Amino acid sequence: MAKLTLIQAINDALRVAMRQDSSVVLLGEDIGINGGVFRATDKLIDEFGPDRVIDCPLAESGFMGAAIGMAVNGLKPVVEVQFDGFLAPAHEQVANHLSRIRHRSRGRFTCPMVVRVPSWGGIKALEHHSESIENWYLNIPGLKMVAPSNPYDAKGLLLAAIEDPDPVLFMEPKRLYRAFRAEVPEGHYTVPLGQAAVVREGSDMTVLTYGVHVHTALEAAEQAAAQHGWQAEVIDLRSLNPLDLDTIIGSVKKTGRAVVVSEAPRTGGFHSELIALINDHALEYLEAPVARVSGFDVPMPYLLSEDLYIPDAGRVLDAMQAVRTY
Amino acid sequence: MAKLTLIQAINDALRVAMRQDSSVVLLGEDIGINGGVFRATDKLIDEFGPDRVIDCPLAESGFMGAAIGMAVNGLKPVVEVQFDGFLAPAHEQVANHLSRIRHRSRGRFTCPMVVRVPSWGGIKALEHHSESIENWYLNIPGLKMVAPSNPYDAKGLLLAAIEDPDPVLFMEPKRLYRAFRAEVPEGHYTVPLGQAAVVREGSDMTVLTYGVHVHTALEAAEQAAAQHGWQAEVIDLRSLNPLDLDTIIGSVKKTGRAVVVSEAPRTGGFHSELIALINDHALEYLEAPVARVSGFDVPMPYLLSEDLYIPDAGRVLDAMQAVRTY
Amino acid sequence: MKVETALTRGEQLFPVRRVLQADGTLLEPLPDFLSHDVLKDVYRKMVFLRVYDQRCLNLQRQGRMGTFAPFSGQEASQVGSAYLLRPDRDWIFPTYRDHGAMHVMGVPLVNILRYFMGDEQGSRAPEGVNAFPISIPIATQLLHAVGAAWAGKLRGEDTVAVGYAGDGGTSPGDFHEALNFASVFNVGAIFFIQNNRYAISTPISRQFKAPTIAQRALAYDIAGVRVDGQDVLAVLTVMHEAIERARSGGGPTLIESVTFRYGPHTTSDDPKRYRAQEELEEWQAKDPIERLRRYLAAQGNWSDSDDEALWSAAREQVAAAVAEAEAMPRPSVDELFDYLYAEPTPNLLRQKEELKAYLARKEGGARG
Amino acid sequence: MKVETALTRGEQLFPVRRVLQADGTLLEPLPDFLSHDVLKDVYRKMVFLRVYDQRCLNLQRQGRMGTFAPFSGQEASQVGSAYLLRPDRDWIFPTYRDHGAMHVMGVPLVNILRYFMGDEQGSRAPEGVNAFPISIPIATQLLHAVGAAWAGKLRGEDTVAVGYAGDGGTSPGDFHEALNFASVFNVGAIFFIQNNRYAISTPISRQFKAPTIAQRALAYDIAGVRVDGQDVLAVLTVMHEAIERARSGGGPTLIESVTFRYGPHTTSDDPKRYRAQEELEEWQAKDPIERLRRYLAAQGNWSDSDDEALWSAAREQVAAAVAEAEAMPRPSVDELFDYLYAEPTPNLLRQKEELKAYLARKEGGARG
Ligand SMILES: Cc1ncc(C[n+]2csc(CCOP(=O)(O)OP(=O)(O)O)c2C)c(N)n1
Ligand SMILES: Cc1ncc(C[n+]2csc(CCOP(=O)(O)OP(=O)(O)O)c2C)c(N)n1
Ligand SMILES: [Mg+2]
Ligand SMILES: [Mg+2]
Repeated sequence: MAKLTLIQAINDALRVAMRQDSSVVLLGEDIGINGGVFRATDKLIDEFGPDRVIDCPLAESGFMGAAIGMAVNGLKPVVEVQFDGFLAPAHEQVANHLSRIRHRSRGRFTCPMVVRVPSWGGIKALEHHSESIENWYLNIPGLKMVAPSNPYDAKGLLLAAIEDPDPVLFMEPKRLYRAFRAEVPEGHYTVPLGQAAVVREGSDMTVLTYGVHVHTALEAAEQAAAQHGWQAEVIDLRSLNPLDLDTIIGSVKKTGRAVVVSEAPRTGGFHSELIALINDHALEYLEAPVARVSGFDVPMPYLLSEDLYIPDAGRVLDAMQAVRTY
Repeated sequence: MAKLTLIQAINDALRVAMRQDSSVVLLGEDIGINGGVFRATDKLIDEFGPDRVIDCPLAESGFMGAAIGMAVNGLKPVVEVQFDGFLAPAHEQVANHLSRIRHRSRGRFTCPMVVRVPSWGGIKALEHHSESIENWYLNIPGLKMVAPSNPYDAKGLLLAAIEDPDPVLFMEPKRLYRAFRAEVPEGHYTVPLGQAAVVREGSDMTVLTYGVHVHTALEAAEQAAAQHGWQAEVIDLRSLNPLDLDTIIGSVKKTGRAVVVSEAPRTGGFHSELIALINDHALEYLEAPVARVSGFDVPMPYLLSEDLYIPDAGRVLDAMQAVRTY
Repeated sequence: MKVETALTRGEQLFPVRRVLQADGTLLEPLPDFLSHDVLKDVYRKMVFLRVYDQRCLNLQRQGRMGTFAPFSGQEASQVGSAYLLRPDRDWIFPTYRDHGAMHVMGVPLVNILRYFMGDEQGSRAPEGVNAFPISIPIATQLLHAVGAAWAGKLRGEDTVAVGYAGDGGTSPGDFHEALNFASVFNVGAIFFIQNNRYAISTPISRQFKAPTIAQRALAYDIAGVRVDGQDVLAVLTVMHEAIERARSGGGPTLIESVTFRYGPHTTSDDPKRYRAQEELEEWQAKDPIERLRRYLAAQGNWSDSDDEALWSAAREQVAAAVAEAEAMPRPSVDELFDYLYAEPTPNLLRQKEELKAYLARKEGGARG
Repeated sequence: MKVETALTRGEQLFPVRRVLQADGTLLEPLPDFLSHDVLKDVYRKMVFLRVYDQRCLNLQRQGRMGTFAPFSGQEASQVGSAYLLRPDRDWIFPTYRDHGAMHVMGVPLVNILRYFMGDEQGSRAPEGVNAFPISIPIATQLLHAVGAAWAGKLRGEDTVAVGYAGDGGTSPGDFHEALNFASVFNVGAIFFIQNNRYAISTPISRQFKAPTIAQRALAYDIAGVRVDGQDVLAVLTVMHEAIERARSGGGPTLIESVTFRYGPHTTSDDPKRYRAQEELEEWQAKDPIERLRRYLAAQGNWSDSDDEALWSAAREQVAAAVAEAEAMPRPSVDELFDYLYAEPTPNLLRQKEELKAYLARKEGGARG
C-alpha cells in the first residue's frame, strides 16, 4: 500500500475509474497537458487521450451543461471546477437541471456525473478561490454532496461517487491536498456515501464537522483532553447528503453536548442545519446549546485576513468550553 | 387612502421612487409596454419613458451585471427577475459581485440596487416558477433580504429598499399579488428594514414566518385558538437580513415554544437558521423542540402536486400541537 | 473601424431559404427524400398539431390545464425540425413551445397533455424516444444538445442532437457557450432557432441589433442558414442538409427559422398589449399548413373531402387523448419522493412517511 | 451551407493594425495626439510597469506576496488601453492581469502591491480614479463596463468604460451578453481583449475555432478591430478611434490585441508544461518596450544614458513603494466587518465583538 497525498489519491481514483469504465470522461479547464491547476488529473491525458481528458473552453456553464447532455446520453462525466467560486457561472445548470433530471422525467433520463470542486480556504489564494459552496446547494434537493478529509476516504468516496447513479458534488479540501500522506490501497475500493466516521471517540461532547476541519476539531480535541481531561467524540460526516443522521444523533444522545464546525459564513451554513437536526431529534438530551464554530457573515477576506476568518483549534476549544461549562 | 392589492402597492412604490429620484431606473424582461408579466411596472414606461423603464434582452446575467455597473456609476437600478428560478443565470453576478463590491473596495465603490423577485409557489405555474431563492443567498453575506406579506409593507419596504445604500433582494409573494386589498397610504413612506412585526399576539407559542406563510400561520393560529384555546404569537419577519433577533428571541423566551414556517425544502432553509438562532439565544427557555413546517427535500413539483408540497394551515396546526403537547 | 462589409450584408450573406411559395408553387424541384407520401404525412402531422394546440388553449381557458404555450403558426418548424430524426438514435432538447416537435419525435399527445396539466409523468418520454423533457430556463438546453451529440461522437456513433430556442433564446450566455463548444469540438448538434419575432413582448429589435440570427454563425466559424419558417419543405430541406453535415462529421449548424406565433406567448399573456393585429394577419396569410395544402391540391391528389376527413380525424384523436389524460389519477405521494435518486435517501423516506401520516389524518389517506 | 465568404476571411476582414514595426520604423505617419512628449511618457510608463511586474514576481518567490499575475510582454496593451482615458470621468474594469492599466489610470503602485499582498485596501482606488477593483471571475466585469458606460449615457455624459478580458475571457456567456447589451443599447463601452494565446495552459485553438476574436463583432453588428499588441502606438491609435466612437455616440468597439505574456499565468503556474521556449523567444523578439525605444532612439533624442537613468529611477520608485506597502499594518478586525454594509447590521456587530473577544483571549488583542 502506497502512502499518498490527498491529491494523489484523487488522481489515483480517477485513473482506476477510467480504466474500469470507458464511459468515464473528464471535463474541465487545464486538466489535460497541464494536469489541472492542482494536478488532480496529472498524466491522465497520456493514458486516456484528449477525448477522455477534455480541456474545455473557459466556460463553466458550458462544460457543466455539455456534461449533463453527455451523462443523459450514456457517459459518466467527471467535471472539475477549477476553484469553488467558479461554480457560480454554472449555477443555473446545477440548480435547474443537474439536480432534477431524474425527478423531472420520472426516471426516464438520469444524470450520473460527478462535479469535483476544490473547496474552502486556507491556501492564501486570490478572491473567489476559497468558498464554501456546499451551502449554495443545501436547499436545492437532488445533489449528493461528499467531502473527504483524508486520502483514503478521498479515493474511496470518489470512486463511490463516480459509480453512483445520481449527480454528486464532490468537495475536496484543497488545503489538505498536499498537507500529509496516508496509506491508500491500490486499485479499486469504495467508501460508501452516507456513512459518517467516528474519528475520535469520547463521551464528553460531540464535534460534528467535515473536510479540512476534521483536523481542526481533532487538534482541539487533543488540547481539550490535555488541558481539561475532556474526551470529545469527533465525527467526520464525509457525506452531507445522504447524511448519516443515526451516527450524529446517537453520539449527541450519548454525550449531551455538541459543537458544529465549518468555515462557511455563520448564517445559513450546514452547521445551522446540523443544529436544526439536533433540535428535531435530540433536543431533550442537550445539556447546553449546541455551539457553532464557523466563519463570519462577511465574504472570505483576502489572504492577510484569512486567519481572522477561518476557524482554528482555539475557537473550537472555546466552543467545547462553552458546551462543557454551560 | 386607497385600497390596493400587493402588486398595485409595488407599482405605486416604484412610481413614487422614480418621481422622487431621477437616478432610479428599472431593468428587466417585458417590463416596458407589457408592464411586466405580473404588471408590477404597469404604465411606468408611459410616465418615465424607455430610458428609465428598460426592456432588456433575455439575459439575466446580462442585466444584473449591467445594473451593477450602473449602480457603481451613480444610478439606482431596480431589477425585475421575471420568476425566482430565473435568478439562477445571474447567480455569479449576485454571489461574486453584487454582494461584495463595497466590502471588496473598502467602501470606495458601492452598489445600491434592488433585485425584485416574484417568489415561491402556489400559482400553479410551470417548472422553475416557484422557488425559494432566499436560501440560495442565505450563506452568501452582503445581500439584504426582504419579504413583505401585505400591500402596506410591500410599498413601505420597497421604498426603504430602494433608498438603502446597499443591495437588497426583494422577494415578493407572487401568490399574494392579487389575493386581497389593503389600505396603502399615498405618496412616500417607508417601513424600515430589519424590524419584524408581531401580527398576532399570544403566549402559548411563537410562530416565525415571512411572506405568504404569514397568512398560513394566521389561519392556523385562529384554528388553534378555536379548537384548543391556544394563543399563538405570529411574527412576520419581513426582513431576513437584517434580522430582528430581539423580537424573535423575546417572543420565544416568553412563550417557550416555537414553530418555524417556510415553504422551502426542509434541509438548509431559513427555517433551519431560525432554529439555530433559537438554540444560540434561547435554548434553555424551550419547553419542546422547535417544530419545522417546510417543503420537502424534492424540487417544487409540477402543479398537480403543489398542494402536497406547500405547507398549509393543517400542517402548521400539527406543528403547534407538537410543540404544545410535547 | 466598423467593418461594413459583412455587417450590413447579414441579410445578403444569409438569404432566407424558401422552396414553396405562399401560393403553393415550388421555387425549385423537390429533392428525392420529399416524396409525395412524405409530403402527405408531413401535412397530416401539421394538421394534427394545429388541432391539438388549439384544443389545449381551450382546455386551459376551461381550467382543465395549467399555463400552456401554443405554437400555432410555427407548425412548419415543429414538424420540419424533427421529422427526419431517428427517435432512438438522435435527440431533441425542446423548449416549452416545442411539444409539437416532441410529438413528431414520438411523444404521445397524452404525455404532452399531462405535462401541461401538471404531472411529471408527462415529461417521461417513451423508451426509444430521445425527447428530453421541456426545458423552461431559456437556452440552457442548447448545451445539453451539444453534450448528447458529443457523447455519441465519442462513442463513434453518428448521433444528431437538435437544441431548440427562440429569438429570445439567442441572448443568454448559454447560447454562446453552446455554439462555441459545438464549434471547438465539432459535434453534430443542430441549433434550431425559431425566430418568431417576439420574446413574450420583447421585439427582436430589443433582443439583438444584427439583421439576422444566422450571422452569429460567423462568430464561431460554423455553418449558418436562414429559412422560411412558414415553408415546411424549406425547413425539411435545410434540416436534411444539417443532419447530413452532422452525420458526416461536418459539425454543427445554426438554423434561423423565420416564423410567427399566432397566439399568445402562453395562456397567461395578452399579445394585444404589444403586437398589432395587422402583423398577425400578414403572417396568417403565409400559413404553413394552407401553403402545403395548396401544393398538394395543385398536384391533384388531395381533395377538399380528403382534407375535411383529415381535420375531423385529428379532432377525434385529440378528443380521445384528452379523455385519456383527464382520466389519469393525480400523481401519488410516492412519486413525489421516489424519483429524486435511484434509491430514496433515509431523509426522503422519513419525509414521505411524515407527509403520508399527515394526509391520512387530514383526508383519510385519499392520495398516495 | 457553410458561408465560406466571411469565415475564412476573418483574418482579411480584420487585419492586424500596426503602426510601428519591430525594427522601430513607422508604417504610417503618427497622428497629432502622439506627440514626442506623449511617446516618451508612454515609454516611461511601460518601463515602470516592466520593472514593478518583475519585482513582484520576486517578492512572491520570497514569500512577501501572495499569488501574483504578471503581464510582462503585454505592456503596450496595458499602457495603450488606459492612457487616453480621463480617470475621473471614464472607467476601467480590469482583470487580475490589468494592474498595469490600473496604474496608468491613477492607482498608486502601493495599492497594487497591497492587493497582491492580500489587503482589500489595495482594491480601494483613490477618489477621482474610476478603476474598479480587479475582477477575478472571468468576463463578468465586461457587463459592469456596459453598465457604467450606459449610466453615463443616460445622464447625458460622454463616459467611456473599458472592460478587459483575455482570449479565454471570450468564452463565458457574460462576454456574449456584454457585447449584445452594448450593441442593442449602443453604449460607449470598449471591450479590450488581450489575446495572449493562452488561458492558463489552454491554447486559443481550444478556446474558439474562428481565426480571430475580432470577427465576433460581426455577430453583434458592432465595430471590431485587431491590433498588434506589441506596438503601443497601434494600440493607442485604435483606442483613440474607439474612444472617439464611444464619445460621439457611435457605440461599442471590440478590440483584439494580439500579444503574449512572457511569464507564467500566475506565480502558481509553470508555463513550461504547455508552452515551447521557442514561442516565448519569438515573442520576446517583438518586445513592445524595446520597439518603442528603437523608435525614440532613431528620432535622435533618446540616448542610452537617458534609458539607463529611466530604468534605475523606476527601480528606485518601485523599491520605495514596496517599502511603503510592507510597512503598512495588517487589516484590522474592524475592517473585516465594517465595510459590508454602509452600517453594520446588529448581527455583524455581535460577530465582531465575538472575534475581538476571542483574539483578546488568544493573543492579548494584538490585532484590531
Ligand atoms: C432564464 C429564463 N428567463 C426568463 C424566462 C421567462 N420566459 C419564458 S419564455 C420567455 C420568452 C422567450 O422568447 P423566445 O426565446 O423568443 O421564445 P418564444 O417564446 O418566442 O418561442 C421568457 C422571458 C425563462 N423561461 N427563462
Ligand atoms: C469564471 C472563472 N473560471 C475560472 C477561473 C480561473 N482562471 C483564472 S485566469 C484563467 C485563464 C484566463 O485566461 P485569459 O482569459 O486568456 O486571460 P489571461 O490570463 O491569459 O490574461 C482561469 C481559467 C476564473 N478566474 N474565473
Ligand atoms: Mg420568440
Ligand atoms: Mg490569455
